[in-house]
Amino acid sequence: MTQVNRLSGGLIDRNSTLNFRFDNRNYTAHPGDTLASALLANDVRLIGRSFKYHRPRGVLTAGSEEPNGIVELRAGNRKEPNTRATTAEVYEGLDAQSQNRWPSLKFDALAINDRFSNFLTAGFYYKTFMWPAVFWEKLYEPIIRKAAGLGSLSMEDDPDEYDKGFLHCDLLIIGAGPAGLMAALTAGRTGSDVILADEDFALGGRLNSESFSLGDDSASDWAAATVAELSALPNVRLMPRTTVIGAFDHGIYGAVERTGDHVATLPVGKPRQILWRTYTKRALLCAGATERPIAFENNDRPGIMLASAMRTYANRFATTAAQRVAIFTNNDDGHRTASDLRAKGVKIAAVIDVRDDAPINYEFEVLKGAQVVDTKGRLGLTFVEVALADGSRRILECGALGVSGGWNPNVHLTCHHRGRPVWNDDLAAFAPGDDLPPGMTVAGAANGTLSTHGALQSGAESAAIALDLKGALPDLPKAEDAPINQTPFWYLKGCARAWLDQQNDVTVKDVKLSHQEGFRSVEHLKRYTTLGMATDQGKTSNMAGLAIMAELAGKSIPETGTTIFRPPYTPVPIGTFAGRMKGQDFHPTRLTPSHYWAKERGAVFVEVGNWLRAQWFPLPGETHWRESVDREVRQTRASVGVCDCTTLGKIDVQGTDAAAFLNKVYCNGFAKLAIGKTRYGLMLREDGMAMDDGTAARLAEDHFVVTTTTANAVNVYRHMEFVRQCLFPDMDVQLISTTEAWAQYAVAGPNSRKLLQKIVDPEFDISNDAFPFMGCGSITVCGGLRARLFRISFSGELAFEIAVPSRYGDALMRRLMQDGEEFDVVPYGTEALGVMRIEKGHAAGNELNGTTSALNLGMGRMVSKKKDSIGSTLSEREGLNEPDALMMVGIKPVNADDKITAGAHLMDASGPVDAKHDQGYVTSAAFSPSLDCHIGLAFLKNGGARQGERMRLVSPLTDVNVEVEIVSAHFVDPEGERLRA
Amino acid sequence: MHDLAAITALGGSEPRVDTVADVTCAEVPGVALASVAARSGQEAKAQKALAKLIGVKTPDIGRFAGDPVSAFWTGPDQWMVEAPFDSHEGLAQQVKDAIGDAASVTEQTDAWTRFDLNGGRVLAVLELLCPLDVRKMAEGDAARAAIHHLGCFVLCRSPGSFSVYGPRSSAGSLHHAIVTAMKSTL
Amino acid sequence: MRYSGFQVIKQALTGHKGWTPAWRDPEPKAHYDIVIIGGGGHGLATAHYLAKVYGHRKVAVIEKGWIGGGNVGRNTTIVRSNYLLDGNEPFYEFSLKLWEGLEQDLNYNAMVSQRGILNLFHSDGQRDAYTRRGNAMILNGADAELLDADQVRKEHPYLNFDNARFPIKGGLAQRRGGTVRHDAVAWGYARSADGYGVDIIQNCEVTGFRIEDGKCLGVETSKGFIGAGKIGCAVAGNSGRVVGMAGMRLPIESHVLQAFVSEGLKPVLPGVITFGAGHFYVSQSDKGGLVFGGDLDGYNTYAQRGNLPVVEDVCEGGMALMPMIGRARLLRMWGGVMDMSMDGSPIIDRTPVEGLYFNGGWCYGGFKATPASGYCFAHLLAQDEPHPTATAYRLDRFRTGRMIDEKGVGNQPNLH
Amino acid sequence: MIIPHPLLGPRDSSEFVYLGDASLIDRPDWQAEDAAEAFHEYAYLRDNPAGEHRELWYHEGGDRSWLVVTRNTMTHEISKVELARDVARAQGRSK
Repeated sequence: MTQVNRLSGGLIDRNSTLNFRFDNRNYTAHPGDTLASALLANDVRLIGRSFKYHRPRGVLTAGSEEPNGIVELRAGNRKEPNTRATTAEVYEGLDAQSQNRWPSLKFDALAINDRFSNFLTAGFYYKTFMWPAVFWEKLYEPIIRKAAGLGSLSMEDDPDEYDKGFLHCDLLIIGAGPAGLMAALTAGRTGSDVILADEDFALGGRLNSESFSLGDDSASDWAAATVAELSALPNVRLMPRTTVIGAFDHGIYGAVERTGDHVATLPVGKPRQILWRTYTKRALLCAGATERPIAFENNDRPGIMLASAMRTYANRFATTAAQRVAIFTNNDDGHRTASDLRAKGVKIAAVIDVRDDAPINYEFEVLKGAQVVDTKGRLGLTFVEVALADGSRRILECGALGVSGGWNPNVHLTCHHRGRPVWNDDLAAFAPGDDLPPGMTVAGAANGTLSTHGALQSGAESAAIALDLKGALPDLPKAEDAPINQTPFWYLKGCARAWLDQQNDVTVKDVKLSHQEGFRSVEHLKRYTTLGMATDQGKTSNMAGLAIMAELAGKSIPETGTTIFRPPYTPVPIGTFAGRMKGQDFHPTRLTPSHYWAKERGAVFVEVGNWLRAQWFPLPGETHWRESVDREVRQTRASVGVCDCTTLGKIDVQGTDAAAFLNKVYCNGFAKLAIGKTRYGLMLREDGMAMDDGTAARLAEDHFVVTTTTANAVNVYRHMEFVRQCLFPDMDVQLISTTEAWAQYAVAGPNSRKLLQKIVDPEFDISNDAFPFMGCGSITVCGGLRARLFRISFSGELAFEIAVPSRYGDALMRRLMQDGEEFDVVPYGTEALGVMRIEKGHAAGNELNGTTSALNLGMGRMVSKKKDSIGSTLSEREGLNEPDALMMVGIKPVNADDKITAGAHLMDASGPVDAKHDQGYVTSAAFSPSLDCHIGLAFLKNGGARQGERMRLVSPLTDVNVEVEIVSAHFVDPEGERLRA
Repeated sequence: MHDLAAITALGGSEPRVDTVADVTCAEVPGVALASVAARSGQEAKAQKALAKLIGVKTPDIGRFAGDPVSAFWTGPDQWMVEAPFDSHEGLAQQVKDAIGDAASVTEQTDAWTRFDLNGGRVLAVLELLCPLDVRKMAEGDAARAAIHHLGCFVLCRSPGSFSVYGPRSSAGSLHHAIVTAMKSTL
Repeated sequence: MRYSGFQVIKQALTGHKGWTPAWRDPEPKAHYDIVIIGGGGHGLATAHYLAKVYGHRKVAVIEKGWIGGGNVGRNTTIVRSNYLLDGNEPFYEFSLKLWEGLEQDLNYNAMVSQRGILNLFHSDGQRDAYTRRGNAMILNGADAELLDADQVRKEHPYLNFDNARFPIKGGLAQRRGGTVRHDAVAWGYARSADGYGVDIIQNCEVTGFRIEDGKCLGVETSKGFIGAGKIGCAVAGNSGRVVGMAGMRLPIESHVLQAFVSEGLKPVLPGVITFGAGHFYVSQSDKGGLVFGGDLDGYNTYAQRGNLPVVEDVCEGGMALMPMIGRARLLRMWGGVMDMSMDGSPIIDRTPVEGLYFNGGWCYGGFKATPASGYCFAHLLAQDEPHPTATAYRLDRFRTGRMIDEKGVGNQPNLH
Repeated sequence: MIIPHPLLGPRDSSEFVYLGDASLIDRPDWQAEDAAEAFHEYAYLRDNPAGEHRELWYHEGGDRSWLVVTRNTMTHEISKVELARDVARAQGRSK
């Protein structure tokens, strides 16, 4: 298919030809084309369908403000819905599909909606579909949902990579048009660190779209030369294809660089897009301005586009939507488009200018004081109907109509801190206000300076002011300096089906209805009509809607309201914000020192926070996890087992006030703890609830090692630093985490001492007398390796915890297994660990759930009243000390075969089963190999006094309803003889 | 001498080295670490003793200094002492002996894993990894920074040559992040 | 005017000339029996139930901006009653029941859509906690279902099951949960209240309270003094500011919660899904946008905007849970100011100032609570005693130690 | 946001953990007559100002200093940053 609408010149590379597909038809294009320009060149005007009425749609613009020309780009798991044809660069093999149509773009069944548009006005759905009630979800909503939406996701995982990075500069220049380029030149030549970012793949902005010259060069040549100079400066970073999406606090800007969207396939490991968190001292917004359309009857047909876009397609992309075009304008800029197109050989049907005093032109006919009143052409414009000044009508044949309603400065980023733009009468538009994000200044068209000369000058001056530069500014090339000459004209009086938001199908009629029904604030208008809620965020529609509402309300536009904008400037793939943090890389993975050994042993691992821990160690022939876990428990209780408990937090607490400090953070006392001894400690939050528990081992007068639960290690350390720095700043105490420095293993069971004696160096006596229960100390093992030994027990057995530097942890574990063979040593995982602590009645995460007090945990008496500690005062509130307060108890099924379910609730043995009669709940449950039945820990109202009571355990969620007996939580060795053995 | 064999943070018996184009990432297990935190009221004394130990003035905020035993600033009156592992496996004790009661000293050797990054595009790699303005970092600069959600230290040994300390248990994730960034900048 | 399909057709055939304003735009009267401060969902709902259920017609709602411009206009539209604690579950279940009859009650289609909500869990501990919660829901008369990983996969095959850092082990489903067209809730309540004679006064900012010997006689506003027998304050994120004018300090901090919406897409998500191993929850609107959010920014603020780290954190959670959304584009982000209470649960109670009543501390649970909050606040204002489902929401519960802490994180609002 | 750390200069707020109102430094005396009420106010009641707010941030991803940041809750402008330890001492806290 030949490119029938290709014109001469342009910034495309005619020496090479690219093949691409749209709706399964082959076309050709040239490097430098966008999908939109290429389709126009191939005489394709119909590109999509609108959201609600499924009206035929072509391109309206030549940039990222495009509401209509959106397609599904690429195929398979790389399918990209709602992609703007006006910014998508053509690459060899590009494949695009139109969307939101069925069965085909030309014949779309849902175009029927257009016939019923009179019934489908703004907000109609709030007024109906209410009867009968069930029909909404059963019938109406499914139909609406099916019809809704635009493009479709592939439903497959996105295969591409995304990256994130961090940039720093003195001046971030947003937009590389005349203002931005001049600013970069000014700042760059002084050696400041400058980043110049532009969403386009070609830097230059409008300069690439215009036919006039700068100095002796064409505008685009000047842009190219300037870019060349800038790219030679080491302190200037040019970032094309980079959209600055948001202005965040304190000079942080989000910028999205599209590194891979313009190529067919990416090399492995290369990201498709990069999110740059950009830190800058000053930012200069040179985002230019966006032309706005005029609302008139049927102004949405393919072929009707912004006049400036037409000019861009002609001058930059060397193409036109049709060979015969008309222009409808309220300002001089429209005339410029006509002469540029005519210069390229496009026939100008006429320039329809609403102004009676419009300038005359000998190259083409100008219809002064005329208006376009209607258009025709089902799938593309065929002619427009014009009302002439004398009231007579005239039909103009044309395949395209350029509309020019004036320009809106792109103030978006100035609003990202909720700043409000101010009305500018000369522009008849909103320009940046005074409440800009700190550090931001605005130059060029974005600031309302529409002429090229003005843009160049303000760019240079603003850069100098932003960086406080002394000395002369660079010379400015001579450039057009035309004044703004326009008569505000928003919509044709009396028009109804005149489109404002062309994607969401919001017409002038809808705005009128919104006003009629009292939805008159900008926010109500937007929300009621969906004006400006489409993928273009109303860049070309909000102003007209506001102007019409103002007229209806008999107020000025600024009185009626402003339109402010939120990030992102243009839509950003969710994957880009996520970067690399997905799949297995979502969070870092922490491995224990014995991990590689455990893997060799075929351990099953489980995520515990960011840690991977061995859950159990299956042996050949074991088919169910319970077999492995029961074996690990039995063998440990019968002889000896080893478990990696490195993940417990370890905090080194030193200083002459270390003991006094621990007295503050633990509710129980530590001042009198003897050197070489370890003590259990319960830590409360200031609100009196249990925060964490662990042990503190006193290695010296001024040195403790504190352990925390795995889950709370970070919080406890932060809390301790708070207490140290903010509450008791003069205490001589220093804290540092040593969690990862030491590989720590629990060696538990009656033979644990015997096993350890084989590796602990002989000069250290670990007999019961020399190293009793709760003893601790520094020792050496395996012939001189420094180690720490603690005689503490979570399992309830005679047990130790031994720690060596992490790099030796792997070897120590292998040694323990080797030396333990004679005792039939068993490695055990977190499951067996959990079973044994439940059998012993030790509270853990499920019990320390943040809503339980020391009293609930049966440790009420531990809270010392003789001293001040965090949480002690508030723990005395009446609500936390009621007679029927929850108390931790043990439960056993009356029928030994019954299962206990964690999360089940306790009810009286007889009586109703409902919330009112709830007596408590089960926190932890397990099968106990030692008792040969299921057991559980529970919180029960007044549980301390209810041992021996029979109750009903219910879990309607999982169909459990069994009889249980309330027993002591210490199922195994309640007197604790074993651990003192 | 004990008979337990050490493994590196990445789980090997030998340190891992990865090269992508002109950037090299080398695992460095041969370093001993000990933290030093001055006792209250003894800050001056602690600094003096530390200076003696590393042979130069104690490093200021955001700096490191000393050779072969060096120290970098980690917090108010807190430093991390670095030394060759082979000669200083018992570094914490050696530092404690040198500083005495003027400071609290804690062994940190195996709390951290170290990767040394060298090569032409190392700045481009670090730019993808951490928020630090690495292009402005000079020889002797040391800063804490989050890499891949991990709290790390980044030391600039010389322009184009950096050391990254990260938590040992997450060595695999940190290494993966670094090598991925190296490939990303190709 | 009564809304109906017939009305829509009739108006369409007569040029839509007959549609009247959804509510009047009256000037304030000198005195009302009850003045509600705050024209958000809760304030407007309170007015509706005061008029319809408790027969109070001399009522005004005063709003400093435009009604529905607060959190009811900027939330993620989710309704559910999947709470754990006795103080909460009956209230939220009451609310869900009111949602279920809302269209008929208001003659306004707020598109209550019970497409279900699914809370995923990723560890045994989480499963145990969700089991306890699901049981609490059922014991309180709500619906709950525990799904295992296979059942979740069958319903949501696009979730990340094969390469997940934190594998999905199952989920707690509440089929009656879902979404509601949020703006329509404010408009529907406003239109209904207006129909009963309630004055809805927009662009009227409260500048102070007139309090004489411990009794509140009315409010000073930008439109002059308005006398009132009773005054109900329902201003969410502005609670501290407004109640501060009456000289009170509250157990509340104001924080920003960001929310996000994607470009319109053909339907992919049936219901609401929450990720249990990261900060991410998502649903899909009737227009096709993915509506999603995550955690608070975490610092006190009244600025209705947030920052990048949380945007990234939320999208990381999204990609970890459903990698298919990588190429869906985030269209718009916004922030709402949340009245975060000290235990994560709300307050509906009298204040020490006679005649001044307070409704707030909704954290980010305010939207789903709108009907019950309005109903219970109306009950309190009308009868001077708490509604049976809201008896725990007392202002003094922190003094007495009767907190309602679903998350168990204590007196730190930004963790709730 | 960027927090100008008194020792380290500007640092991204994502390196910090937020706690809340700096009044949390003023922990009441546990032996005072009105200890119960004082602790209730300390733990639960907040000024929650719309404007300048003194608040506690912890540099977890940095030097582990607790900071008192004076920040405007309307604009997020930060006007002052101090080491919490100095503030605590200045307010008479010691051991």
